[in-house]
Amino acid sequence: MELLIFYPLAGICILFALGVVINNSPISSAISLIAMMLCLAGVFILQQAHFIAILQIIIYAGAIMVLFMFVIMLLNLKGKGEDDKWQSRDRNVLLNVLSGLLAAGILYKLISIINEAKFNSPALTSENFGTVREVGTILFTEFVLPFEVASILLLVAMIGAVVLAKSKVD
Amino acid sequence: MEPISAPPIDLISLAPVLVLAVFGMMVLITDLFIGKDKSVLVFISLTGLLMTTISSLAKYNLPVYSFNGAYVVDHLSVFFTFIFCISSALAILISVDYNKREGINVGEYYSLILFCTLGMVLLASSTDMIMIFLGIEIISISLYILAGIQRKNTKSNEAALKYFLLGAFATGFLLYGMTLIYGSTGTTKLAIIAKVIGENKILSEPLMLMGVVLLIIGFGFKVAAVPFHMWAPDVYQGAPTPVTAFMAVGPKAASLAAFYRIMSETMPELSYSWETLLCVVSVLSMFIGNLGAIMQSNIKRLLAFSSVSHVGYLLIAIIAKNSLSSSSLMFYMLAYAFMVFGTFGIVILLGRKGEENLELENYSGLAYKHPVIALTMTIFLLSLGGLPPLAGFVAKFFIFSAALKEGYVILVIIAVLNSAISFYYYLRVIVFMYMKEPIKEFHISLTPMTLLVIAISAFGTVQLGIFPDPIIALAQAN
Amino acid sequence: MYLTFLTFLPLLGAILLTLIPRDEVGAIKQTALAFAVTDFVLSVFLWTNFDLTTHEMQFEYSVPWITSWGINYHVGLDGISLLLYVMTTFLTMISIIASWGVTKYIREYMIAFLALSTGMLGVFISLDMFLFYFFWEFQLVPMYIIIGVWGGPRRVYAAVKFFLYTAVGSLLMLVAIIWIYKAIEEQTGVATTDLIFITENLELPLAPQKWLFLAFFLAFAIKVPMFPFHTWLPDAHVQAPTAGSVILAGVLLKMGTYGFLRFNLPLFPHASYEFMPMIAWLSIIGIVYGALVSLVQEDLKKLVAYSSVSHLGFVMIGIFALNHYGIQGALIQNINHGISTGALFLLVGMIYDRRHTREIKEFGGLAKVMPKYTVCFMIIALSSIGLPGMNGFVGEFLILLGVFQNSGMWAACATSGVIFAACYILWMFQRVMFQKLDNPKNENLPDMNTRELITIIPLIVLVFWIGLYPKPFMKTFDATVEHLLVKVNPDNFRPVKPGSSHSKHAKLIKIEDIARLNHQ
Amino acid sequence: MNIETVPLTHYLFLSATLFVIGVTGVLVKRNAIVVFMSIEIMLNAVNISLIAFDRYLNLHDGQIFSFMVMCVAAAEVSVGLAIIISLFRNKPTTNLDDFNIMKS
Amino acid sequence: MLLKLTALIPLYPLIGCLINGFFGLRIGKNTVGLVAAGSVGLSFLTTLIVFFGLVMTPAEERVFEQVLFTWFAAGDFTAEFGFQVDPLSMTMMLFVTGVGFLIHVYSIGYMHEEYSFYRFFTYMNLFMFSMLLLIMGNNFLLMFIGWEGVGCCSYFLIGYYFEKKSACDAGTKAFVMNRVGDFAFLLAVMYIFNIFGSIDFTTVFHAAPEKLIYNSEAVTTITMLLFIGACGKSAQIPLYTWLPDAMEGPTPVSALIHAATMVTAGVYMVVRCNAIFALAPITMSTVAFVGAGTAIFAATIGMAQYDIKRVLAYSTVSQIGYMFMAVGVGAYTAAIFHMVTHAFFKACLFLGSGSVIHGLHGEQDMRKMGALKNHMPITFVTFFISTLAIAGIFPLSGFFSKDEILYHALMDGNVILWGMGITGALLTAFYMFRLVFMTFFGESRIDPHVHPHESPKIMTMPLVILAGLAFFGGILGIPIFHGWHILHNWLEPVFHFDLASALEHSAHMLHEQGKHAPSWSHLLATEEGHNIWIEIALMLLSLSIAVAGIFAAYMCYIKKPHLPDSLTKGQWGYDLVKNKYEVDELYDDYIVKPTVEASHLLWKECDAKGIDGTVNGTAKILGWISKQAQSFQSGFVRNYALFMVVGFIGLLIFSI
Repeated sequence: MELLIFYPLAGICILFALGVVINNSPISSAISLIAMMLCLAGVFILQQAHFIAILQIIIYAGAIMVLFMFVIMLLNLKGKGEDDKWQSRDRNVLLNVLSGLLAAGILYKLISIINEAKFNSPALTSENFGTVREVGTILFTEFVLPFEVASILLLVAMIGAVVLAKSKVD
Repeated sequence: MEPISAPPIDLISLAPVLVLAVFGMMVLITDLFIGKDKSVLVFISLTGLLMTTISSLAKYNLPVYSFNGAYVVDHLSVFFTFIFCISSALAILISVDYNKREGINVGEYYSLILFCTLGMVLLASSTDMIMIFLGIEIISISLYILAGIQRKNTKSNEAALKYFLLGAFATGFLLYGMTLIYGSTGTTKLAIIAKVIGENKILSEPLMLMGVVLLIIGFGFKVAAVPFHMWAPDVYQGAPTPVTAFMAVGPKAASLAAFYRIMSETMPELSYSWETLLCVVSVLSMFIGNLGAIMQSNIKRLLAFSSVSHVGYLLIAIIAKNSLSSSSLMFYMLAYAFMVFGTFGIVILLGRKGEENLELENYSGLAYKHPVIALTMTIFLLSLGGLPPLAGFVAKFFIFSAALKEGYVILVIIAVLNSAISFYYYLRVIVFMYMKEPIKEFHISLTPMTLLVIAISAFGTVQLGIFPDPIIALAQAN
Repeated sequence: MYLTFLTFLPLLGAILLTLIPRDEVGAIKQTALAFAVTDFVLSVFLWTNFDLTTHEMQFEYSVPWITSWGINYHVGLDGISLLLYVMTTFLTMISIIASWGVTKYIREYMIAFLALSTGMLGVFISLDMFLFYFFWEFQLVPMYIIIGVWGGPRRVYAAVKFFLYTAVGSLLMLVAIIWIYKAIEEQTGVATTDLIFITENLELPLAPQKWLFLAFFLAFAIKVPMFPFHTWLPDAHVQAPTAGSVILAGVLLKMGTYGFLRFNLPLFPHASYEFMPMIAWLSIIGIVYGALVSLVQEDLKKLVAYSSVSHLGFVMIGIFALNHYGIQGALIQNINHGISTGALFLLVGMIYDRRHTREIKEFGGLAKVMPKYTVCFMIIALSSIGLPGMNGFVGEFLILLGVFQNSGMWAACATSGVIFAACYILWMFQRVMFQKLDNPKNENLPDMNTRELITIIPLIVLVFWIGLYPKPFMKTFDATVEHLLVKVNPDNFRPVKPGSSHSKHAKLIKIEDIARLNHQ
Repeated sequence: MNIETVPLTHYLFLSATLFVIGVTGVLVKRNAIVVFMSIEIMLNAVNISLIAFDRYLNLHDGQIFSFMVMCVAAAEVSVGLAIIISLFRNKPTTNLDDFNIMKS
Repeated sequence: MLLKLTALIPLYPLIGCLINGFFGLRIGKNTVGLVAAGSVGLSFLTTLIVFFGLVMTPAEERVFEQVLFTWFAAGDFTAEFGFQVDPLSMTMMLFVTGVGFLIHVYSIGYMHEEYSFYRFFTYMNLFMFSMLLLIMGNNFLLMFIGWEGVGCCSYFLIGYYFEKKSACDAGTKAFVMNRVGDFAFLLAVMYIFNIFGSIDFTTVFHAAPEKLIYNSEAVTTITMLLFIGACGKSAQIPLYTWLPDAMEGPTPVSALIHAATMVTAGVYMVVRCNAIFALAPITMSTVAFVGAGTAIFAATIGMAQYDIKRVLAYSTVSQIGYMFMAVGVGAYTAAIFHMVTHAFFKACLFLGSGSVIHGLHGEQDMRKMGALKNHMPITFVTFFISTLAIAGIFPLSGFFSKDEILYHALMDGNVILWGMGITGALLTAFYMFRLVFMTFFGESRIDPHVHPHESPKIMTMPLVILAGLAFFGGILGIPIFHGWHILHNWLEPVFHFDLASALEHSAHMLHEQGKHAPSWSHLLATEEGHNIWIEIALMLLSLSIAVAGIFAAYMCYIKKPHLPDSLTKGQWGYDLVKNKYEVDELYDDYIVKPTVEASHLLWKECDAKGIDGTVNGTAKILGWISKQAQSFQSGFVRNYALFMVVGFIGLLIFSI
């Protein structure tokens, strides 16, 4: 069951992720990203992380991506291609290829390390694993401090957004 | 459904954070009711920092662990809180006149500094990776905003964007590293990680090591160590000068404190894996930092590279991982705070609206028009270079003794050779001040707050150089 | 306490000077001079009250400084430092008189000079390695400023070079100091940088001794400067103002040789012995090389600067003869070089003031228009080449005598320096003072004035005093050298060859034994 | 329940792949917003690992962690986009290659 | 009692020097002259008093030491400032102060026209002081003060006319060449201290037989070094070239320093060290051969010179060669004897030539002289007497002293030496008479504008006295009757050396070192008796040689004035001799120029480019790296990110 769902989902995920990178238009990238995030929510559900899966949809695919789309629209960036202002096309391609190679190297390294890691024993999960209740309990007991601190973080971000984006300059 | 029982919350341990949060919000709220004159906010912020310092001393019998071992008040955190408060206070003082001059007339500025300080305090006191991550993020986000707070200024914008993008990028690495460490130890609490490593119960060593490498990248970025330092010169240059000074001291100190906790305190047994890497990073930081500074003509960029090289020295303390390393780290950071604020204070002093006079040529002949300022600048620069009898020297001596105690002779030799290189560009500034004729008039507005900062810094620099004993005793009082 | 007072008196003067308005040139000069003279006069009392019979530190004063690290403010004088100390105050005084003509930023100049004086004095009295390093680096800054602000056309280059060269060397010394600090803690359980304690207690195997020796060596060799670390010197000397050169030659270079005596020999006796040949050869190269290069210099100051390399080569080889003659000779030669070369720089400065050039080919026949100057120059020049009866000879002879005990070959090579010295000094003298006065610009040069005579005559008196009756000077370090030699005597380290002994004394006894046998 | 489960490593592979795709995106894209999106991919990738480890270890710390990551992501996005907007006001472009006033 | 006055002897000239030096310009020329000559005169008188004091003490105790103070000391090394008066130094002191006084007096006249009259006398007095220190010092180092002091004064005096480049060059040359010798001398002193633990003459010479092995490496090295020192000072091959050049100085200087006193210091020193030299047979023969060689060599050059003073200079070099030859064969008395007589006649010759030059208003070229005997009779007579003396004509002083040397050379069993000596004698007679003939006889070739005149009395008086001494000086050492040799008897205690016991000690020491002592018995063979007939035969022979020389000169320069030209024309040998064997050029090409060039090379290449280049190069490389590092700092975010990733990979590589 998990197997059946996981691999296609993972494949789609990767495809959409690549879509973000490959697409020329920011809007298409954003849409790919939303799709990828939704797929990820699926992956989370597969891992019994229901709470996170919900958050993934609400916060990421919902709030965050809406913000992205909003800004893209606001700035009217649709379809603006990636013109090579900086360097010659060849050089740019060269750099991109180099970047690709580096990324491939990292990927290779990561995969080989994960392979080496030998997590063989099957996952043992309790009945209530990943339920909102379980996670919530821990969040408000053991991790209450991070939770509170996160509020400050969001406050700071809020101030920042206001300070930076407010149109009137005094 | 049984109710969730509220966990015990150690408010006294948390007092500095709370004080900062309260004052930060107070600044925000007060800002709504006052006009263009923001001096009240300065006053409130400084009071807040003072209160923070006092509240940080509330705990005796250190260390005290709270929040299931996620938060600790120990010697390191108290001392670092002290450093943060000083640096933030100096940053606020230094900003007053600058902000007026450059038209950064937003009250949020001060509350952001306070929140950033809060993040630093958290970071220095956290013993849980989640908390560390949050601390770092609070600091980073505040700094992104502060860097870009001069909205009309393209340079400031650009600095903010660069800092932000690269910072987020680095956050990704940091996070991945933490994840891997979590995966291979099964916990985010540093104490337990240390225990797991000590008992050799790591689930997967390769992943763990990979995690450590990624952590080094993340922290390396935050402290601007080579090769993750590329943002520093640009951001230092673009950000408003007080923010630059602030950025160079407090957040760096906080990150180093956390880094020290993770590396030296938590995984000394794994040092075979990270020691070499840190050595490489440290050596590279020293070299690239110093060599990079040689060619700079912009004083802020020069100081940026210089701060990169100083990170190289500071990393030595982490590599040494012995009884002296934490105290040397503390002492160095305190000394560094004075030196940096002093230098930037003078940089601010020399500027005028829209004409910041950041090029070295603008310093030509300063010594003849304003000998005292030139002399103070000389003191700061030489102290940065590590010349006795100034704070920088004692700090270096401290770090080198820590490293030599563990037998890192080559590293120390590289460090001292780098000090010699660093003298070159510090001397260059002095050359301009003393040995060139003035190219134009100086319009120095001797604003009281900035002068106060310079005076405090000069006093600190000299005091820590000539009579460092009390502070050393304090730092070593383990 | 007295010593501390004397050391910081110039700094006090410097601080006072900041209170005098910039325009009061006369008051500034007089105040500076007053402080310098007072310091000198008071420092003479150190000499007269010095106990010649002991090697112990005198006028000692010690207070805790950085207690957490066991660092004390510990100062004192012994025979090795006494004369250098007095010479420093003396030359500071002379330099300030010689700087009377400085017009540019005179207040800052005097401040720098007085601060420099404190730094130099501090180096000679520090008995704590941390304190020593403290002063060692401290004096760099005023000197750097003096060269860089009041120097010649390439002053910035020279100043930076001077600073960096010295910094590179001394930073490695810092590493060594910390290393020793660590080692002494491991060995004795006492964390301290107190030099006396360390000298008495530090026991190191040969290998670390060698490394530490090299670290200190680099710092001091650059300062001395020994070949091949000397290239900062010509630049610094040429660009520095006259008084700066005097101090540079007279005192700053001595800090290097002093360092060898204070640190390298007593702390690393075995390494000193092992490195003796290396240093001897470097010194010999320095002696010959310095002299040869002096020979072809076209700039008077550069010539004197290179001659310093040669002279200091003598001092170095003397120290590393590791015997009475060599070390005592080196000590007195330290003083001699300070006097002679200091005076030479003063003299060169005088014609530079008149003609604003130091090119040898610009001169010629000055003896005709400046007879007093010529006589003074001649005396100093001859003292510089070590004419017997003048100061240079006493030192050079003792040094060479000391070297001869180790190797006749070294002595022969080093002695060849005296020939070259004669060549470059006399040739220069001939081209500047003698021959036809063919440059019309030189025709109306005024002879030395009273102020200039005042600066030179004390030095000339010293030249003859040390040359003919050096006892008061040499007595001061007798006991100290004696004590030092107990530790660094080469016989401690020489492998004992069965059946034969190279020691001179052994040989003498043997001959006496033969004589006694013959009589029986 | 005897469900055949996907081994942990496969989740980690997925995570690693996405992470690297994110990194690549940062390296090759020139639009600030898209670069930022790539960073979001990296964060998401991390979340996969966290949750996978969580299930494997039978702990919830990772979920809390990923919760915090989301918070942070949200905060970053708001600040980041604000920065981009404020920048856009001064210079109407989001092409990163247009921003190099400051360089050595 | 009288001996206590010793310390005053060098003091007078020093005081004179100081007075003239400080106040010379103010007190007027007459006073300057008075002070200068007077101080030397006082010295001379004091020396006489001390001399009587010494004569009155028994012969065995004629060593008087007066230590003033310890000059300097280090460890067990002590250098005293003390004087030693014994017959040898007494002899030197007497003639140095005596002749010195006369020359001072002469100089008052000769230098009267000079502006810096006082300067001249300051130097002269300083020279007297140094010379006396040299002679009277009781240890090697004090001797060395004088030794260098005289060199230094000689430098001043040669360069007295400092506006003449040639004079300056000559002065520098003299100083430097002397320094070469001094270098060796210093090394010798150190070696001596190394062996004896003392540099005191008495101690060293007393201990020499006990501490030095006969003919050992040590003793040979020491003596060789000492001899090189002597060569420098006494202008022997190869360090002689400075002396002819030194004639650039005023003529009285040449007389005093470069003929009578300073240049003989080398001989004096070797004689002083006879106790060491006696143990070094190799050195002894070297000394003898170098001396003999120099004697002939310089004489040949002297034959072809036209500068009147240069001829005398080469003659001096040659005569000192004789003295060394004497020393080399162990005839110390003969050497000293010749030194004394030489001082008389050569001083007289130089002063005479000075008188000639004075009379001719500075003309020194003999080709522009001639027939002066009528113009300046006193000068001529004195000059002629001295020439006869130097040529070795009976019964003038030179005859006795030179003969004694030749006799000893032959008796030493070395016919070659003797042959060289006798050849030298022939040449001496020839070139000296060539000088006399060209100057005083024949036709006048004087520039018609010049009116030669006799010198004033103050100049001629010393000439007369010196000529008298040159004439009668021979009685100091009449050889034929045993016991008549006053000088020999007087100096005997100084030269007493017990070779037998020294050899015995050496054998012991060798034995101690596990070596076998060679057989030295032949050295101890009893000397043959003083064979009076051989001596008389030799005298006759040398007399006839001298006459032959004179005759040849007469033939060439009076009888057939064109003969020399026709003989020498086109002869490469003559050109070579005329050009002084091109030794100066050799030195210039092979020593001076290469040194200067090498120095240039060292400075420009090694120092500026090599060492400083390395330093600056390091800085440059760092700068270059810095620049390269800057190029990464492109300002593009993407590049920075790329760099981070590269860094990541780098770290990964490192962590593996």
